[in-house]
Amino acid sequence: MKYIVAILQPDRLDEVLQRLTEKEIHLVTVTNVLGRGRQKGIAEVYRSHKEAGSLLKKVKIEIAVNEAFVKPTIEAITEGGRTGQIGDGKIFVLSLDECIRIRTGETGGVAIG
Amino acid sequence: MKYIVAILQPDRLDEVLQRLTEKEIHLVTVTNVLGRGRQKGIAEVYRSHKEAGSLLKKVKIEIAVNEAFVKPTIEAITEGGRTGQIGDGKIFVLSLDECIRIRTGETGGVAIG
Amino acid sequence: MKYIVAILQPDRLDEVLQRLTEKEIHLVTVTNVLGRGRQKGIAEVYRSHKEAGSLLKKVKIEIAVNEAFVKPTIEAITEGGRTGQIGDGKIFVLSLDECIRIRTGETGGVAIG
Amino acid sequence: MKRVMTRVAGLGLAILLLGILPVFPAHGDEVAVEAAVAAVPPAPTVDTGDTSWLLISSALVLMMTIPGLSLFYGGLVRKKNVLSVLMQCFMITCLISVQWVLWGYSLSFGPDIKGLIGSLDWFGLKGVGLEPNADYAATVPHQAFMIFQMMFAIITPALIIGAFAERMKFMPFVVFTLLWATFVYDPLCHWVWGVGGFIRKMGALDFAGGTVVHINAGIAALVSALVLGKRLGYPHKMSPPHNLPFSIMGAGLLWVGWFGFNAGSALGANGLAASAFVVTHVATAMAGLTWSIMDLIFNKRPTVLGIISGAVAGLVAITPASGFVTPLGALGIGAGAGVICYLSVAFMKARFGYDDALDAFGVHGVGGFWGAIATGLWATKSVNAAGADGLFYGNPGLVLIQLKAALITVVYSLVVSFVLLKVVDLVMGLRTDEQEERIGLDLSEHREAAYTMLD
Amino acid sequence: MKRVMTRVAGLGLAILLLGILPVFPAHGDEVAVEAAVAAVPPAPTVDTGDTSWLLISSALVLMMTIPGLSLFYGGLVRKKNVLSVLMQCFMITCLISVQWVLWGYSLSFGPDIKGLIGSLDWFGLKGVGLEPNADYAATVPHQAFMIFQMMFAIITPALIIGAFAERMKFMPFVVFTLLWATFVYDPLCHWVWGVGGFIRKMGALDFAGGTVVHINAGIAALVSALVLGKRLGYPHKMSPPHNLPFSIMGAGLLWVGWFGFNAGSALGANGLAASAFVVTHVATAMAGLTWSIMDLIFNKRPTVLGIISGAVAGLVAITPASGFVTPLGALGIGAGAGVICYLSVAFMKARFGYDDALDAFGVHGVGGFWGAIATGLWATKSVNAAGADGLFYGNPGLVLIQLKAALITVVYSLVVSFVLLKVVDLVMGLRTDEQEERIGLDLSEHREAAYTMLD
Amino acid sequence: MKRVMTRVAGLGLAILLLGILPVFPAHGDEVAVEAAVAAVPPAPTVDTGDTSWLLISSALVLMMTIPGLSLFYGGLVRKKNVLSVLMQCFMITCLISVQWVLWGYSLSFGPDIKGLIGSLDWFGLKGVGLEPNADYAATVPHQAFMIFQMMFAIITPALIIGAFAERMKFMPFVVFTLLWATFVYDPLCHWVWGVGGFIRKMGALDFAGGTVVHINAGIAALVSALVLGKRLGYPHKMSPPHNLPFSIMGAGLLWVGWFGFNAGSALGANGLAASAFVVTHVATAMAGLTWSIMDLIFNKRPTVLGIISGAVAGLVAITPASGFVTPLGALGIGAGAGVICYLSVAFMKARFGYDDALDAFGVHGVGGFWGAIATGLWATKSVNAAGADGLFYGNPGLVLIQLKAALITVVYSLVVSFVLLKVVDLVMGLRTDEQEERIGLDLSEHREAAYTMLD
Ligand SMILES: Nc1ncnc2c1ncn2[C@@H]1O[C@H](COP(=O)(O)OP(=O)(O)O)[C@@H](O)[C@H]1O
Ligand SMILES: Nc1ncnc2c1ncn2[C@@H]1O[C@H](COP(=O)(O)OP(=O)(O)O)[C@@H](O)[C@H]1O
Ligand SMILES: Nc1ncnc2c1ncn2[C@@H]1O[C@H](COP(=O)(O)OP(=O)(O)O)[C@@H](O)[C@H]1O
Repeated sequence: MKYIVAILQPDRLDEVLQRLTEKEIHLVTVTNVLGRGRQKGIAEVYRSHKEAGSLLKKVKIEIAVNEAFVKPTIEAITEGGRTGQIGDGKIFVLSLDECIRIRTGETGGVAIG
Repeated sequence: MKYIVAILQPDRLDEVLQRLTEKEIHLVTVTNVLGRGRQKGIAEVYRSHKEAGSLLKKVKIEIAVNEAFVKPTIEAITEGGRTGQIGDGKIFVLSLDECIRIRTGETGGVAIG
Repeated sequence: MKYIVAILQPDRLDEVLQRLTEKEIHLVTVTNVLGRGRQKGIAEVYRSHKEAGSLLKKVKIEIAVNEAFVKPTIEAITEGGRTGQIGDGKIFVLSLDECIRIRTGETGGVAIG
Repeated sequence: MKRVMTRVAGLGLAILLLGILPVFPAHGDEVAVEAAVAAVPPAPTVDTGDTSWLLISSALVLMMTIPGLSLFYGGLVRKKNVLSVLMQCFMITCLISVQWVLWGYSLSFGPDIKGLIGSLDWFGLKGVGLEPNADYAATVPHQAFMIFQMMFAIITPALIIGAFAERMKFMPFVVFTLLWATFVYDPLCHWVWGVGGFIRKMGALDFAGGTVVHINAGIAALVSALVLGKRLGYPHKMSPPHNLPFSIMGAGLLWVGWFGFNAGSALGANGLAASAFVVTHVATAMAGLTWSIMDLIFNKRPTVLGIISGAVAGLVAITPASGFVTPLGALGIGAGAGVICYLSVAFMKARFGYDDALDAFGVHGVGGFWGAIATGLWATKSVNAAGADGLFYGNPGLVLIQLKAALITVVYSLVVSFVLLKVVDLVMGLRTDEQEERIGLDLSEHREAAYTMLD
Repeated sequence: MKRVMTRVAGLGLAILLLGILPVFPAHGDEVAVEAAVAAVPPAPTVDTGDTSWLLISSALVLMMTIPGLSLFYGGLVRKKNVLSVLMQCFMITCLISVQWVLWGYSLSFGPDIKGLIGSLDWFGLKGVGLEPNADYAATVPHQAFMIFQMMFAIITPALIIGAFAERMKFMPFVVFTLLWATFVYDPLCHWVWGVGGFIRKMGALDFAGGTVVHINAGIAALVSALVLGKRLGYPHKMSPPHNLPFSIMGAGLLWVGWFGFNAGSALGANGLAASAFVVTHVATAMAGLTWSIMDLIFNKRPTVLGIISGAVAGLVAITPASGFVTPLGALGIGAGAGVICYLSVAFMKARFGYDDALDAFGVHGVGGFWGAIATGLWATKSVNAAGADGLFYGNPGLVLIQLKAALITVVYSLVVSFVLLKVVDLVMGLRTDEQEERIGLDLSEHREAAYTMLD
Repeated sequence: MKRVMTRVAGLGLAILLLGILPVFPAHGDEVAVEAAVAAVPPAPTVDTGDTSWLLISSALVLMMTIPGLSLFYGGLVRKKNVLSVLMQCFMITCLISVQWVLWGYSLSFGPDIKGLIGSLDWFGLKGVGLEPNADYAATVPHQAFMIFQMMFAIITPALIIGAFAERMKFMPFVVFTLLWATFVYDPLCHWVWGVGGFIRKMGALDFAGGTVVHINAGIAALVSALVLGKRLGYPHKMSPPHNLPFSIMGAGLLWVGWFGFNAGSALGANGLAASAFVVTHVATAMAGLTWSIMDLIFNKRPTVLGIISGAVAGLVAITPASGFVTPLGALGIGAGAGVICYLSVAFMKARFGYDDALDAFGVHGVGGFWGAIATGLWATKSVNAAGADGLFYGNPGLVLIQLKAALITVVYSLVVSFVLLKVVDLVMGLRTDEQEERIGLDLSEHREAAYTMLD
């Protein structure tokens, strides 16, 4: 099992979620985050003072999947999240040792979906 | 050492924190997140327009523990977080390679608690 | 590759980011979190009612790095984040199996930076 | 779909008919209104300055409830319950306005029945026209007086919300509010302000509603806190105010609106209005300052929740006195309000352990009581010849009269509020179930969320 | 750096000159003004009470737009677009104020040309002095009447924002607004309220702007929703109101401010003002209540977005009727508004599928239309001798006149708004590109973010 | 527990005594008040329309500070400091109100001593009764004039907060404010508006407080920015406004409230009030528009922070001129304010590098100075016979007088503010320590947090 974390442009979230659905990956957790990356982003301007804007709004999604779903997940995120502009974000894949469904107490691969 | 991530119903957080305390697991980090799962949740209605409501408010907790505490932690979360309804969430267990206490620089198992 | 997660005092974030920059670690993702730790924090008072204040505002940063950067990253965080007071937070190091840059589809060590 | 459409059509028709219905009574009192209007042109008594002041005062008092009080209270609750509080305030505004037009005004100010209640002669505002009613206000249209009083009838039940916030079901709340307005507020209003009302005849002074509004609402608040019981997790596992800036904004609007409440009660733009305006402001400022000093003494730091609570306490306390005291008297009343309400909120509540969620009793009940007594201390005929002298001006008797009026209010409000709550509880159940309270009333009672998380 | 400085200097100079420029016309009309002022001291006609009421009413109507309406709308959009809505409201306030001073007031109220438009004789407020203009308001300074009307000219285009929110580019919006004010609002205003205006002469009743303001803006809203097309993801992938407390706050301020709008339209602090104040309040309360009942029937739960929408619908519907109906008539109008606007928002919009983002058409267009008809039903001379009797008072003819006036407004607003939108679209393009819409207008159009995430 | 109770009891007693104390002076001036009141009934001079206008204007000016200015400023700071700003505004309101009643009003408007200061004869409002004081306002109760002026005394120090926001300790702030009100505001107020005041006698025009309020506060702001030094991380590591909608809401309320400030300064509901109302609105709109154009030129996009800053600059600039200029003159003044304040905020501040956190100097100091000069340019007796003609009406001398008055204000405010700040710094230390500044003033100074994160 893998624990996939991806950082996205906020306005790509809808697209990514839809691509995931198309690949039957329904379960996702979403968090508002701020990111510092290569992208300098759209600089905000307040009373003519340009914000260095080092921290940009991003969205983080987390998805736990069985091995078979790793590739489709990455594909869905890459396709839905890509604009080709700097700042599109990253996908990180970590190993997941165990997964428990709180409601039933089920564990492992069956609990993940 | 393990890094335990759990997604909970927001209204179960208090209960879970209390169960954790009872098992002497004090250190927790909490984040507001949105989740898409099997649960369709309480649909919100705005001017008679029902929100598809695909993203529901959830709470994520993260706990780094030594091996001995893995089972009690999972138990505490499962007991405190379970309502038996769809949407109760999941627990994910990842391997933790290292842990450092910023204040003292201590590392490993002693730093975790 | 490692996935480094650190919990910080909010007012140390700027300092930590700067130390990271000095060590050429530019890419970071930041999240608002709440933490329960040993620190009892500055207790808030509302109409003379002292808040137990078990959950304190913290900031979480996540950094994916190649092995060579693990030590500098930890140093930067430790130096920038340390006040010597209880509540300074922790650094957690997890193994990272894979990293993909969404924009280009690059993978592995080259995608991380 | 078709079923929905049929329902819609049927319903639309039904309500339209209902909408048209009012025309019949309207026809009924057309003569009366016409007569009244016929009388208006020659009526030399409507003063434009006084009318201007009473109308804007009415607008200010509405602003006290929405958005003033609703923000003040809304900011203090948890994020998951903010809409429920805002909804309660808004619903009260709508509901009581209609009740007041239909029977509330008539019960309160209509032709007196044995000093106890107004008759229903003015049902649907029959005979309440545009000419002045000299019994109440000789220089403004009667309807202007009526609408000014309506705003008081609205804010009073809204104050009670502070006690039962975060745990009362919505439909029982609506029923309770309607009953309470009719059986508690309207009679009390008649006693104190109605021509022929028996407390009015006792000689008790209540310029702008210390007893009718604040003691009354404060006591009903205490009763509902006790009947409903504590919120889950109270007192140790509650989270703090979810949006203090909202509360501060609300407090600011309350302060501004309260000039309409108190100085508007002069029912004209004259010296008395100016005096009421000044003492209202001075007492409020002093009470805010005093609460900050108490904060400094007990918690080492003045807090912003403290200073706004103090200001509201000052506004409450000066209310009955606002037409009778000098600015220096107002300093005294404000200082007293700051000390006394602070002690009641910080120590008395903790001591007795009731869950008066937003301190509706601690501020309005206790502050209102202090105001009633304080009027008996500082009132002076030098400010208002129609008033009376108080203890500090050589007439200790006034304090006793004030105390009597206050106690009657306490007892009546306590008993009837209790009965009404128990009745509604029996029939509908007042309290949300545990699961819903945990989820929060916004979602469980209204299917809405106050804020979104994503963009 | 140097280049910037030169630019600054040059520009500063240019604008300073521009700033000084107005002095020349000022010199031009100095004589007129002086003459006017010379006439003031003896003028016994300025009534201080009426003037006080009209000035504060003007302030209240400004408060309806900023912060009232802007908060109401701002709370309903997504987080990433809230500033764009607030900016549009603020910009309209600035822009139309200047337009009104220069030519808007003259076109609307200036000396009549064939019943169709005012002449430009009052360009730059030439001759609009401090003495009363008896044609419009005999007891207040002419400039007070002018500024009161200005506030109406401001809020009307601001209402339209609700339809095209979240997807219109800013500069085309500015151009469209300026054109619309000049070619739609000003002529209509002249027709209905200007001395000599042809709808005014038809005998149609519109006390405070049902046709001029609400039907007019509502129709323009519908047109812009259709011309601009749906937002990306509409209707299934939209997120809910980002900050409902803002909207509730805004609704409260709208309600309070609307007293200036309607009761201020009596142009004096008299019985008629009091009557307008009362019926405004009553209809609003009733409409809020009615919407809640509809919510209860169709969705099982009263919602707070529902009750505030109902209240606004009630305010809209009572507007044309506010000087002509009794409080009971107001109950009827309010109930009708609640039902009809509910149905239009909940079913009609879904049925036809246009994206009227914040229901500007559903509430203002539909509610305004209902108000125009309802005035024809419930109007009675017993309230206002200068008015007329409606259907329920034995005069069915009035309904037809009202209908005619409403339809003329609909047609004119529809056609001209459509043409103007199409022209601006052709020249500048109305709609943001997809990428910018996704990012949100705050950042893409204004380079600002409404909220920060960290401390 | 027992110790606490004893302390409470002792303290309660002490403060109650303190509360009762005021009665003694009250007894003292009872005669005066009574005499005054005795004189009221026959006094035919209180005009209800004028009184209505002055009272509502006073309420509007209070609304400018709370919630207006406090929201405007509160939205612009970082999340961790918002309460500290709101608290400072609220504390000033309470503190200065009490100061004004005790000695502030007497120093400012009391019987003149050599043109320099009022005597303490009116300490505790002795002799300030309900009859008009013809020296200041012949048609309204003297206390109404007093309370109207109090609101000005409140907002002036509140403006300064913008400069030292996010880094000043609370207790020293309180002490500084009290000293500044007494030693800077009160004397200046006397000079310009007090009967016998020497600037007043110079013939300088300041209708509603350009020098006394804005230049004065602006200069004190600059001085405090310099004395306190820059915030940590300024200018590169600051985060943007934490809640722009709050600031926009605040700006809207400021605009609405400013009608009370300027048109209320006519001290009656007459042609002059209408004129002041109109020019205030027009200049503000023009300044907002102008700032947007500057934004467009320099940053390619109009911003909402820009347009509201421009509007406030316009309000500031028109203040001294508001009783003396035509609407076209107001367009000129507004345009000038937009350009000049824009340049000062965007370029001058960056150039000189002082940390005027929220541009209190850039907007109020610079805008106030421009307003003083502009009054000398556009003033015309055709608007106000009691005024004077300016440069554009053939009298260049007025500019010089205006300049002189402005410069006296600058020098006095600068020197005394500096001395007071240094003294307070020496005794208590003005600035929070680094750690506390980093944590944020809300938590470190007040032990409160503005917002919660969880439900
Ligand atoms: N190594 C990393 N560790 C943590 N977060 C990262 C890392 N790399 C990228 N991110 C996150 O992804 C976001 C986008 O990265 P950026 O470098 O701007 O784009 P791109 O991947 O297209 O070069 C950043 O703002 C940051 O939040
Ligand atoms: N595989 C997963 N990856 C990421 N988040 C998940 C996953 N499964 C569940 N979640 C999170 O847990 C929440 C609850 O899951 P849901 O499927 O609704 O409940 P249940 O586990 O009771 O079937 C989801 O809203 C989502 O945030
Ligand atoms: N084992 C852990 N698991 C999850 N979060 C932790 C853990 N230990 C510490 N934290 C986070 O770090 C914060 C600081 O920890 P605390 O114990 O107060 O300080 P210190 O590390 O200086 O002893 C906590 O509030 C919590 O958010």
